[in-house]
Amino acid sequence: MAPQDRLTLDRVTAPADDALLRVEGLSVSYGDNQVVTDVSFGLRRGGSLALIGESGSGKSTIARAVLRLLPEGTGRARGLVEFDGQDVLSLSERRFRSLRGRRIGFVPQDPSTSLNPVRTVGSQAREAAALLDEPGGHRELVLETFAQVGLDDPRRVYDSYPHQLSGGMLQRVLIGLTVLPRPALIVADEPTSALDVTIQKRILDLLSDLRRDLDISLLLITHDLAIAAERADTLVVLKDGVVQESGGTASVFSSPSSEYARKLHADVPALNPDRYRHLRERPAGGTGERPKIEVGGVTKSFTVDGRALVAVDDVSFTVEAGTTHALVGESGSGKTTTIRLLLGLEEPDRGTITVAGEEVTGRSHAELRSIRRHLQLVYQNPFTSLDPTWTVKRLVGESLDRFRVGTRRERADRVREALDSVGLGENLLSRKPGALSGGQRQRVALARSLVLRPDVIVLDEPTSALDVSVQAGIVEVLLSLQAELGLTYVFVSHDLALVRQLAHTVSVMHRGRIVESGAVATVFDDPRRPYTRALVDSIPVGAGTVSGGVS
Amino acid sequence: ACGPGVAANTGGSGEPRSGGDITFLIDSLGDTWIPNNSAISSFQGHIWGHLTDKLVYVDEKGEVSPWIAESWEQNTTATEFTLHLRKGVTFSDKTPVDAAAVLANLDIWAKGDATRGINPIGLFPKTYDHAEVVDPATVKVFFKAPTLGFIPTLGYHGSILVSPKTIALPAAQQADLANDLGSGPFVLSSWKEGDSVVLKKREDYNWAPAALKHQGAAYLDSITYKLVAQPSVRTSAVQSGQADVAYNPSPQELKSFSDQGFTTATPRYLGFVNGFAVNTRIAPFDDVKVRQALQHGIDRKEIISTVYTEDWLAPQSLFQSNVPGATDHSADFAFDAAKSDGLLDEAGWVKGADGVRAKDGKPLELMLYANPYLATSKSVDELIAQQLGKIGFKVNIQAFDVVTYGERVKIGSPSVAAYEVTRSFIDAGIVAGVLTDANKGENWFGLGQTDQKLVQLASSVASAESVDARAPLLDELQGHVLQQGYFVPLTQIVQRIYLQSPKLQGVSYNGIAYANYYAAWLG
Amino acid sequence: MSVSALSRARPVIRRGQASRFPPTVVASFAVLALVLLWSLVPTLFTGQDPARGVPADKFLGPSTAHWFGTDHLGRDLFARVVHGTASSVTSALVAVGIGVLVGGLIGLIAGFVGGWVDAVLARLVDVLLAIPSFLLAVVVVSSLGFETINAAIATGVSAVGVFARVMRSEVLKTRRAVFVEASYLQGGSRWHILVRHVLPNASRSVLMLAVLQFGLSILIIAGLAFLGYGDPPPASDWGLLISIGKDYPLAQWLVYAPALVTIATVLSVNRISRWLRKTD
Amino acid sequence: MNRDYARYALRRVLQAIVVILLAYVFTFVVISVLPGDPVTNTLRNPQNGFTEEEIARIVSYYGLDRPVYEQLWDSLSRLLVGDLGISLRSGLPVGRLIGDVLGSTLLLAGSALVVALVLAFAIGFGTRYLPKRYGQGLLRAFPSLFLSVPNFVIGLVLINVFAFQLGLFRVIDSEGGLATFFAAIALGIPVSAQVAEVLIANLDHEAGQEYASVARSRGLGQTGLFLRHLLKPSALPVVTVVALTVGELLGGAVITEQIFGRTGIGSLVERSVTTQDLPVLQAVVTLAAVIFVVVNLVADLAYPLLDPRVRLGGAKPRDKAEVAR
Ligand SMILES: Nc1ncnc2c1ncn2[C@@H]1O[C@H](COP(=O)(O)OP(=O)(O)OP(=O)(O)O)[C@@H](O)[C@H]1O
Ligand SMILES: Nc1ncnc2c1ncn2[C@@H]1O[C@H](COP(=O)(O)OP(=O)(O)OP(=O)(O)O)[C@@H](O)[C@H]1O
Ligand SMILES: [Mg+2]
Ligand SMILES: [Mg+2]
Repeated sequence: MAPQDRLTLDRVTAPADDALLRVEGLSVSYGDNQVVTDVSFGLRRGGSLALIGESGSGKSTIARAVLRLLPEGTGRARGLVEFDGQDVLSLSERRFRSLRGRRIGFVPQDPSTSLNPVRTVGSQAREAAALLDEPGGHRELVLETFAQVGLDDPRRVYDSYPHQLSGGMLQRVLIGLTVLPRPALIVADEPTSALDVTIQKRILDLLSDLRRDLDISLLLITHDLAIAAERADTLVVLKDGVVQESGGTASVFSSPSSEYARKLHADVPALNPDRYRHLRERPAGGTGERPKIEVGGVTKSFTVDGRALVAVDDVSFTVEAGTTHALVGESGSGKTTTIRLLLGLEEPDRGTITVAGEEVTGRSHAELRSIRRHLQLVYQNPFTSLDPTWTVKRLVGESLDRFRVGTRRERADRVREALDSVGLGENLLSRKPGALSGGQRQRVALARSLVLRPDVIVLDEPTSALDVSVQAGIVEVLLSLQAELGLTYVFVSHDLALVRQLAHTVSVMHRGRIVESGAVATVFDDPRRPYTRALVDSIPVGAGTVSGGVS
Repeated sequence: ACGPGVAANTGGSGEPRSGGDITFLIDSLGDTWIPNNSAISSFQGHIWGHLTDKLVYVDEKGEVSPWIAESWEQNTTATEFTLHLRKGVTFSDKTPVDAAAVLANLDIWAKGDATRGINPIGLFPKTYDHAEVVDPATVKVFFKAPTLGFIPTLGYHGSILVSPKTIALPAAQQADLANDLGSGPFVLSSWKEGDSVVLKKREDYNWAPAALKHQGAAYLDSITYKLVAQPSVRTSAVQSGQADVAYNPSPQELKSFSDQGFTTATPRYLGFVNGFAVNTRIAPFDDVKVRQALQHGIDRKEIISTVYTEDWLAPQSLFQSNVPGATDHSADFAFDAAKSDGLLDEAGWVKGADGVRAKDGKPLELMLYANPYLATSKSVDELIAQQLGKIGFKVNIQAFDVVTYGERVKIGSPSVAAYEVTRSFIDAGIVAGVLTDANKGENWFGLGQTDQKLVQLASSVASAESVDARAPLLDELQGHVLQQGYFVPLTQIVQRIYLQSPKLQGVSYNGIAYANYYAAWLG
Repeated sequence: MSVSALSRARPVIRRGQASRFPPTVVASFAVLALVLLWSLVPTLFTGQDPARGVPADKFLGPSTAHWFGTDHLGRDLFARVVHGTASSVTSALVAVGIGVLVGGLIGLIAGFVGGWVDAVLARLVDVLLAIPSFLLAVVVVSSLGFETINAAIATGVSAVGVFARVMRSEVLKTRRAVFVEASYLQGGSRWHILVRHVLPNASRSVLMLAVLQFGLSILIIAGLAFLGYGDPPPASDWGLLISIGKDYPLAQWLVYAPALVTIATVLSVNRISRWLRKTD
Repeated sequence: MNRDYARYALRRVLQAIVVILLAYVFTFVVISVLPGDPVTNTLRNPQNGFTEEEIARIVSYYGLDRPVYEQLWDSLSRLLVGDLGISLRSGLPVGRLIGDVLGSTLLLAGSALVVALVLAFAIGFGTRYLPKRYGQGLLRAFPSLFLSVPNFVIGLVLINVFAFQLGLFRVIDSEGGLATFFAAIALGIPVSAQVAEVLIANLDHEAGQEYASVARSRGLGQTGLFLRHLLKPSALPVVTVVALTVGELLGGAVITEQIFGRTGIGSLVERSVTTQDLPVLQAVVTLAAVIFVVVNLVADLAYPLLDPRVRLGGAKPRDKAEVAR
C-alpha cells in the first residue's frame, strides 16, 4: 500500500527554509517537573515525521506544546515552536486560535473519549465546518467529508451520539473533522492504538491517502516502531523527554546509532518474529501423551437486552503439555469467554472441557478449587487485577495461605522464589500495587499465578496494557519459565506479531467461532481464510522493507 | 393606668384618637382555638380578650367589677348566685347575649362535652350543680357546696362568652377561629394557623366594663397578632419600628429598651409566686431543717438583679402580693446562707472535700426541672444551682419539652422533690384544693392529711362563707406553709412581659396580666 | 478493550507529594488539633469555671480577662466554649459512629448478600433517605428526649441511609472488581473475599464520607440544639451556646464567638476531607 | 428500549409507593415509642384540675386509649381514602393544616432552589473564567465555606443586617417578596454549596476530558468550550443532585421558617414535634417523603432521556451524584 511513501523514505531532512514546523530547544514542565528537555526537530511542508518512544517519554506533551493545549496553570513550555514562520508560543491566545483547526489539525489517540458524549456527532462536526468561513451548507460539507473518510452511512453518523458508533467509525469521524478545514499540518497522537488490529491498518491507510491527496504534513506520534517506519519519512526517538536519535527513517531504522533505538528495534515483535526461537523450539515433549487441555464443542451464549448472543460457538481445540496455544481474533470475538469457560468461571451451554484429564464442567465449588491449583489465570490489566490495598507479599502469597501450603516460613520462601523467577527483587515485598509500574505489576500477577506451581497458565492479553520494551521483558520471562518448568500456556492476544513470536499453535476466532487453527508457522505463512489473511496483513509491514539490514 | 410593675406610660401626650393599626409579635399562638380547650393557654388569652367579653371584670389588683353581668347576688352560704345581665349585648352575628346564651356557656365551662372532644374549662368550680334561666336577663346558678370563688372565676381567662351556635359545633369546627363568635370589641378579620390572627374593631360595640374608662367602639382599627418565635427578632422588630408590641422579650434586655424610650410592661397576675413546692415524702426533704435550709439558701435579690430587672419583686408569701388576702411572711424565708449552713449541720449533713454535703454516704442532691412555660426558668435554676452549691447542695438541672415535661414532671412524683409552681388564679380560695389530698386535692407537699394543722386550715378556708372571715385563716395558712418549709418562694412572677412602641398608649392589663387594647390608641 | 483507559490509569508514582501539604490543610490540622486538645484537657486552656460565674459581671464584652466576653449569668464564654468542646466533638463522633457502623453494616450485607436481602434492605434505606434528614433527626430526637446524646443518636440515624447507600455501591463495585475474581481463583472463600478484599476497599469511600459527615453532624447537632434539643444547663455545647446567645441581641459576641469556633472546625474538617479525596 | 424503559419506570414507581407507605409506618412507630400526646397532656395539666374520669372520656374520644397497632391500622386505612385525620393539638383537620402551609414552603423551597442554582452556576462559571491565581482559589473555597456555616447563623445575620439595620424587609410581612428572598438565601446557601461542588468537580472532569482538548484543537475559545461542550455534561448530574437536595430544602425549612417567622411545613413540624401531634407529624413527614420520592423519581426517569449515554439501570445518575457527598 501507498508505495509513494516508501519511495520518499530516503529523502533527507528538509532544508530550514522549506520547514512548515520547526521545534528548537523545546522544554516542557508540569509544575516543577520537567518532562521534555531541549527537543529540536523540523518538519518540511508535505513531509511526515514520527515521534516514537515508550510510554511517558513525553510524546503527547510535545504534541500538546505544539498545539498549545498544555493544561492551563501547570503546563509550561519554553523554547521555540515555529509554524509556517510564526512563533507559536509567543502568539496571543486569540491570534493562535485562528491557526488551530484551520491550519493545524489534531487527531487524538482514543476516539471514544474525543467527542462530547452528550452531543450528536453532527453538531460537533458543524463546529469544524464553521472554521472554513464558507457561509451556509455546513451540513452538506460534513456529510461529504464523512463519505470521503469512508463512512458508509454519513446521515446516520451525523445524527448519532458518539457512543452509538464503533471506535473505527469515530476515528474516521475525527479524521474527517480534522481534514475538513484543509489544514497544513495534522498532529496525530497514537491515532490507532485504541483500535482493533484490523481497523488500525485501515485508519493508517486513510491518513496516508488523505495526506497525499490533500498535501498535508503529518506529525505522527506512536510507540510502535514498525508503524513509524512504515508511515513517516523522518523519525525522532524520545526517551524521558530527551531526543535519543533523529533523522531519515531509513537511516534511523536500519542503522540505529543510539543504544535506546537499538533496543526499541529489537523489542518490537513485528520486526523480530524469530527472536525467541531458541526458547520456543525445544524438543517437543509429551507427544503421544494425552493433551493437557482438551476443549470439545463448547458453546456459550448470553442474554443481552432480551436477545441471545452466542459469544462462543462450538469451539474445540487441544493443547499439548509444555506448549503454548494462542487464541487470536478481534475484539469481541469470544477469546475471553473461552478462557473463562476453561477456568470454570462460566458454565458452558454445551461441550466438554478437560484439563490434565479432569473434567472442568459441572463441578462443585470445592472440586473446582482443587483443579485450580493446577490452573492459573493472568489477567489482561494489571491495574485492576491486583487489590490496591494489599502488599506484594500478601498478593503473591494469597493462594498459599488459602490452600494452607506448608509453614509460614516455607510460604514466605516460595513467595520470594516466585518473585525471583519473574525478575523482581525482595525490596518490593512490602509495596502496594500503587507504587509499582505497569510492568512490575504484571510480573507480580505472574508471580502470583506461579507460586502454587501450576502446570497450566492462562494468559488473557497479558501485555496489551504495557510498552513494547516491558512486553519483551514479560515475554522473555514467560518463555524461560516454560522452558524450565514445562508449563503449558493458553495465550490470548490480538497482536499477531507477538503470537508469532511465542506460540506453538494458534486458533483464530471470529464471532465466537474458530475459523482456522494449527501450528503458528502454517497458519501465519499460509492463511486459508480471508479473515485470517486480513489479520495477518494488518501486521505493520514497515519491517519487511528495511529490517533485512538489522537482523 | 399603670399598676404595680407597669412602667409609666411616657408622655401621655394628648387626647385619645381613633384609627390606626398595631402589630403584636407573639412567641406562639398556642395549640387550639376550641374555646374551652384553649382555656389555660397563656397565648390565646390575648386574642380571646379582644374577641369576647366576660361576665365580670377583674382588674390587676384583683378587684371584681361588673361587665356583662350588671350585678349579682348570692345567698349567705355562697351556694346560689343570681346574675343580672346587661341588655342589648349581641354576639358578632347579632344574636343576643341573653340568659340562655350564658346558661349554655356555664354548662359547657363546667362539664365540657366528651362526646365531641370538648374539655371542661380548668379551675371552674367542681361544686357546680346547674343553672337556670329566670328571665332573658337573669340567670340563677346553683352549687353543691359554698363556692366563694365563683364570681371571681367568671373574670378568669377561660370564662369567655361565646355564641351558643359555636358551642353547638363539633370540635373540629370550633377549632377554626372563624367559627368562634364572641361579643367583644373586636372581630376576626383573618387568621392563619401558626402564623397570625388579624382582628378588626366592631363599630357597634358598646358594653365595655366601666373599669376600662372608655365606651363605644375601640380606638384602634385593627390588631395583628403575628407569631415570631425568636425573642431577639421580636424585640428588634419593635426597636426598628416594624411592629408595635413584642411579647416576652428577655427580661435582661428590658432596661436598655426603656433607656431607649420604649415602653415596657411587666404586669403581675394574681396567683402563686414562682417557687418550689417541696415533696416532703422524698428524703432528705422529709426533714424540716433541710427544707428551711433550702428556703434560706436562695438569694432572691441576686436572681432579680441577674435574670430580671428591678421591675420584678421579691416574694412576701406564697401568693403574689396583689392577691387579696396575701400577707407579708418574707422573714420566714429570707436569704441567710449562714443560717442554712447551720441548719444543715444540725441535720447531720457534713461538707465533703468537693463542697458537697453528705450524710450516711449519700450526697445532698436536688434535681431541678426547668419549667418550659417560663423562658427564664433555666437561667434561674442555674443561678440557684450556684447559690445552693455554696451551702453544700449538689444541684442538677433537667429540661424537657412541654409534652415530656407534662409526662415526667408531676406533682407528687417520686423523682420530683421540688416542683416549680407558676400558677395564676383569681381567688385565693383555691389553696384549699391543692395543699392536701383532702377532697381529691393535689397534695402539693406529699403530706396527705398528716399535717393536722394544714388540713384544718385548708378546710376552713374552703368552707369560709365570706371574704372577711377568710382573711385571718389565709394569713395563718401562709405562715404555716412557709415556716414548715413546704414552699420555697423564688420571685413574684411576671409571666407576661411587654415591650412596646412609645406611640401606643392607654393600654390596660387585667388580673391575669393580659394586655387589653380596647382603650388603647396610637399617639 | 481500550488501551487508552489503561494508560490513563498509569500509576502516577508520586514524587515528594506526601511532603506537600497546602498551607490551608496545615491550618486545618492545627485547628483540629486545638479542638482535640480543648476537648481532652480543657483546663489547660482556661482556669475559669464554665458553670459558675459572677452574676455581677454579666454581659461583659470580649476583653483580655474574658476573651469571648461573659454571658447572661456572668460566666466566661471562652471557658464555656472550651469546656463544651468535648461534648460537641463526642456527640458528632457518636453520630458518625452510628452512621458508619449501622449504615456500613446494612450496605455491606445488602451489597454482598444481594437477592431479596438486598431488596428488603434497599427499601429500608430508601425510607431513611426519603425522609429529609433534618426532619428525621427532629422526629427521632423528640421521641428520645432533650439531650445532646439523643441529638447525636438522631443525627446518626439520619445519616444511616447515606452510609448504607455508599457502602452498598462500593461493595457492589468492589465485588465486581477483577482482583476479587482473582482472589477467588486463588482459592479464596466468600468470607475471605468479604473481609480481606471487599471491606478494605469499600471502606475507603466510607471513611472519607465519615470525615465529611463529622463536620455535617456538628452542624446538625447544633441545629437541633438551636431548636432546643440539647443538654440541660449548665452544658455548653457550641450549638447550645449559639442558641442561648441568640436571645441576647445586645451581646452579639454570645452568638458570634461560638459560631466562629463551629465554622472554623467544620471548615477545617471539610478542607481535610477534600484534601484526602484528592490525595487518594 | 421503549419496553425496557416502561418496565424500568413501572418498577421505580412501585418502589416509590412502597417507600412512601413504609415512611408512614416508620414515622408512626418512632413517634409512638414515647408515651404522651397533646390531648392527655393538656388534660393532665394540674392547673385544670380535671378528674380521671373526665380525662378518660376525652382521651377515648380521640381513640388514644386503644392499642398502638389498632391506631396505626386505622390511620393507614383512613390514609388510603385520603383522610389524614384530625390534629390532636389544634383539633383542625390535618389536610387543612397542611394545605394552609404547603404553598408557603414550596415557594420558599423553590426560591431557595433558584438562589442555590444561580449561585452554584455563577461559582462554576467563575472557576472556569477567573484566572487561576486570582479569584479562582477563593471561589473554589466557597462551597466548603457555605457548607461550614450553620444555616441558623446565616439566617440570624441576614435578618439582623437586611431587616433591622438596612430595613429592606419587614419580618411582620414574612411572606413578602424580599422577606422570602432573604429566607431563600439562608436556606439556599448550603444547597448551593452541594450543587456547586458537583458542578465544579464535573466541569473540571469534563475540561480534562480528551474531547475538550480536541474541541479546542478545532479552534474553539473558552466561552465556546464552556457553553457548547462543558456545560451540558456537567449540568446533567446536577439534576440528580438537585433532586437529592429537596430533602435538605424541606428539612432546612424547620429552622429557616422559625427564624424568619414564616409558616410552613417546617414550622408545622416544629410545633407538632414539641406537642407530639402524631397525625400531623405523620402526614407532614410522609408528605416530605412523597415530595422527595416523587422529585427523585422524576429525576431518575428523566435522566435516561436527558443524557444519551445512560441507557438503563437507574443506578448511574446517582453514582455520579455521589461525587458530591
Ligand atoms: N497534566 C499533567 N500533569 C503532570 N504531569 C503530566 C501531565 N501529563 C503528562 N504528565 C507527565 O509527563 C510525562 C510525559 O507524559 P506524556 O503524556 O507526554 O507521555 P507519552 O509519551 O505521550 O506517553 P504515552 O505513550 O503513555 O501516551 C509523564 O511522566 C507524565 O506522567
Ligand atoms: N457476562 C457477559 N454478559 C453478556 N455478554 C457478554 C458477557 N461476557 C462477554 N459477553 C459478550 O460476548 C462477546 C465475546 O466477548 P469476549 O469478552 O469473550 O471477547 P474478546 O474476544 O475477549 O474481546 P476483547 O479482545 O475485547 O477482550 C462480546 O460480544 C461480549 O459483549
Ligand atoms: Mg501519549
Ligand atoms: Mg478479552
